Amino acid sequence: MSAPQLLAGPNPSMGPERFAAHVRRLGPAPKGGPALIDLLVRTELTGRGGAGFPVGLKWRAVAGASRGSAVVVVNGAEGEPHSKKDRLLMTSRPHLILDGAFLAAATVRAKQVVLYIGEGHHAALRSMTEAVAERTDHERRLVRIATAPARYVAGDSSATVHLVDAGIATPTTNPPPPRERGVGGAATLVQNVETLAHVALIARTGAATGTVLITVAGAVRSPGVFEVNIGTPLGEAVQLAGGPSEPARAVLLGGYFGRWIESADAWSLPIDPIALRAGSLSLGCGVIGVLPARQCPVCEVAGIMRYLASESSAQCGPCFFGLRALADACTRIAERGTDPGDLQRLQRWSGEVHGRGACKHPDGAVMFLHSAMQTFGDDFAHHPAHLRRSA
Amino acid sequence: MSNTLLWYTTRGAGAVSLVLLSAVVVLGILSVLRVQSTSWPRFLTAGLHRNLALMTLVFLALHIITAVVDPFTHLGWLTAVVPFSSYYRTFWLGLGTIAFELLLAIVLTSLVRGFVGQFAWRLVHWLAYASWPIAVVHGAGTGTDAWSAWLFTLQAICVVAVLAAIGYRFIAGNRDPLATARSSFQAAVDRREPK
Amino acid sequence: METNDATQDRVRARDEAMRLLNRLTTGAAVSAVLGVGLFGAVSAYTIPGTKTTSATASASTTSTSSSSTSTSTSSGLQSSTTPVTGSSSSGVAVSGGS
Amino acid sequence: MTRQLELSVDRIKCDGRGLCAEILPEMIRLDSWGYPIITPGPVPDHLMGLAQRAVDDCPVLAIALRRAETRSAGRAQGAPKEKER
Repeated sequence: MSAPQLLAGPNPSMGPERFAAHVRRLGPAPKGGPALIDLLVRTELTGRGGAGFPVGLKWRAVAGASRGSAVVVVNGAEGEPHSKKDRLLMTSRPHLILDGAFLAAATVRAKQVVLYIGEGHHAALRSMTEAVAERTDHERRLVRIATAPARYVAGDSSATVHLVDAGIATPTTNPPPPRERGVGGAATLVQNVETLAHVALIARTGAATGTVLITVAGAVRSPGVFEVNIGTPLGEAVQLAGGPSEPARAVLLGGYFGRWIESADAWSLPIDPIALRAGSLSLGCGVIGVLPARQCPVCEVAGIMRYLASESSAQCGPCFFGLRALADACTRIAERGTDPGDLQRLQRWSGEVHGRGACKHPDGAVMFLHSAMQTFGDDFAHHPAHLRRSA
Repeated sequence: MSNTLLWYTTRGAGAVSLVLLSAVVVLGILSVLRVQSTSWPRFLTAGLHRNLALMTLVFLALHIITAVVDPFTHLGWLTAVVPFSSYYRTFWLGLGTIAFELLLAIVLTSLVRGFVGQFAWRLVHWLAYASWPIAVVHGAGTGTDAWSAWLFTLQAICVVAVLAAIGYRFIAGNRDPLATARSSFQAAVDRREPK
Repeated sequence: METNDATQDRVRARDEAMRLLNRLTTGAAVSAVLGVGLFGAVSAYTIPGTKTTSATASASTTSTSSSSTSTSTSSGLQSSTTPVTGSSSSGVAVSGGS
Repeated sequence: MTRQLELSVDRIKCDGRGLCAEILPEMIRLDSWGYPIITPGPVPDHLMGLAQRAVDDCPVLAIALRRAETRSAGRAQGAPKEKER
């Protein structure tokens, strides 16, 4: 199959597809059930929120722990700064997401479906709310809408559960993971909106969609969201966005928890969640950021590290203090020039921070930094002082 | 003769219990304040706090048992359990019973902290700030010789030590280095419905 | 990474502090037992008490006071002639003063 | 079945009091900010008493002795841990 799948039909910029049009175009959604889990395992669908967890395995775990009281959380927090694809999907194909959500609810025998939507995403919120109103009484009764604070960690699966339960979108201690013990203590399936939209199509056709939504950002002529076939070379995806607007230095693949790749190596990489993982890369949340050659990578990395440090929920000491120390050291190098002591400290502190938070926020930030220091090793080693950070 | 011995033991054990209890309170506060040095690790404060707390219970038991079995006062075992049930110095003895029961609750919840949970344990532990002053007042009001110089001096030392520790804690504030950042982040992501 | 030596140093410090904890606890226990005796004794001596059973205490107080009485008596013997006049004269002086 | 126990820290509860590292330096050291770094793997028998003491003495109940988990199928194969963003 070939793109577009999720975005087939009317132009996404025309706003939400109404329920009648949705059913006319795709037909009614089939029934969920154990067979769907097998289908999801067979089609190797992976989560599109960032972690890329195999969807079929997660559904099987939740169904096994459900006892008819599971909860499905539809994660549309989209707290990743450059990502736009979840919002585009919510504002254009709300019923595809809802189909996926109700299929999940039927399959894991859930008593509730929570739509967890970033509170700043007004159009998405309106679109999803209106879409729910078009559904059957039974489905409407199942749904509850919760809004997520616009913070990076608010999209963490345990933070979604904590918000629904206690009204506070901070991550909680894991284990137990939400799929075992989530909302109200019940097994909880937290699934990204794009993932559920794929499920809605897979359940209808019995085959993998073979596509993925990406957000191309940075130094490209027309940044935006695109649906590409799995396996599309990264360079082709960037061409969909009009190509680089100026000579590119590197690509950040997978958002702020992603990896830096020199542009020369980047263009040929296949956009394929599973293949990338085998190369210890990750598509993450599907953000492809292009860094122009004129911009200083060290300054860019320092800025992102400061952002990630400020987004620590300050619950775990190593994350809060560690990320701040790392961001400060990066900023010192960016502003005052390379100091071998700072480089050593970056190495040591990275080691001390990794794996020592309740959620994966510190790990994501440290992996991002690690990849930056590998890709931009020379820049970090010979950074001049007083280079102004370009905005 | 043995009755006299009981009477003096009651008073001696009572005075010792007060000193121990005050030391326990001070150590507890020092523990919260994370006081340490190279030769005085933090677990030493905590360990001493716990050991002396258990020791306090032993001497309180001695204090109470010798008081109850003393035939002169005819206190009876009920007095040790039910506050203000004694005909003899009803009010002052009642305070002692209350202070003892609060302390018992604090120690017992500490011994099974894993079961009661950190939050409940902390709540109960705050009762120390009730138990200790009640015990001091009990001591001042009950001792026949409450205002004799030696007991007064002892009590004054205990009160000054504990008040100094409390003052230190008040000034030092929260020693959790994450406290401020954590609460401000939580406030930013708190979406509880106003009730 | 921490060197093995640093760990060994911390192990030694831990063992030392553990010993100190035990010594302090034992010391506190011994002091507390002695304290019961001491405070009991002090309380016995400082007040006569209202109890009948505090006879021993009263007796001992009496014996001390009786010994002091005997000394005062002995000293009084020497000046036994003067007190009558002395007291009367001082009595006049006092009454005169007031 | 051997009863192998591991030390685990609840990172949210932990507020860096540091008693555990003082009591069991053989297996716990503190990072640059005073939070414990645990040596992975089961606690050897001769350190079990001290490990239990470190657990009992934690002022915020943040450290625990847990049965060493038989790794779940997903993790053993290196599958990513669940995380949604």
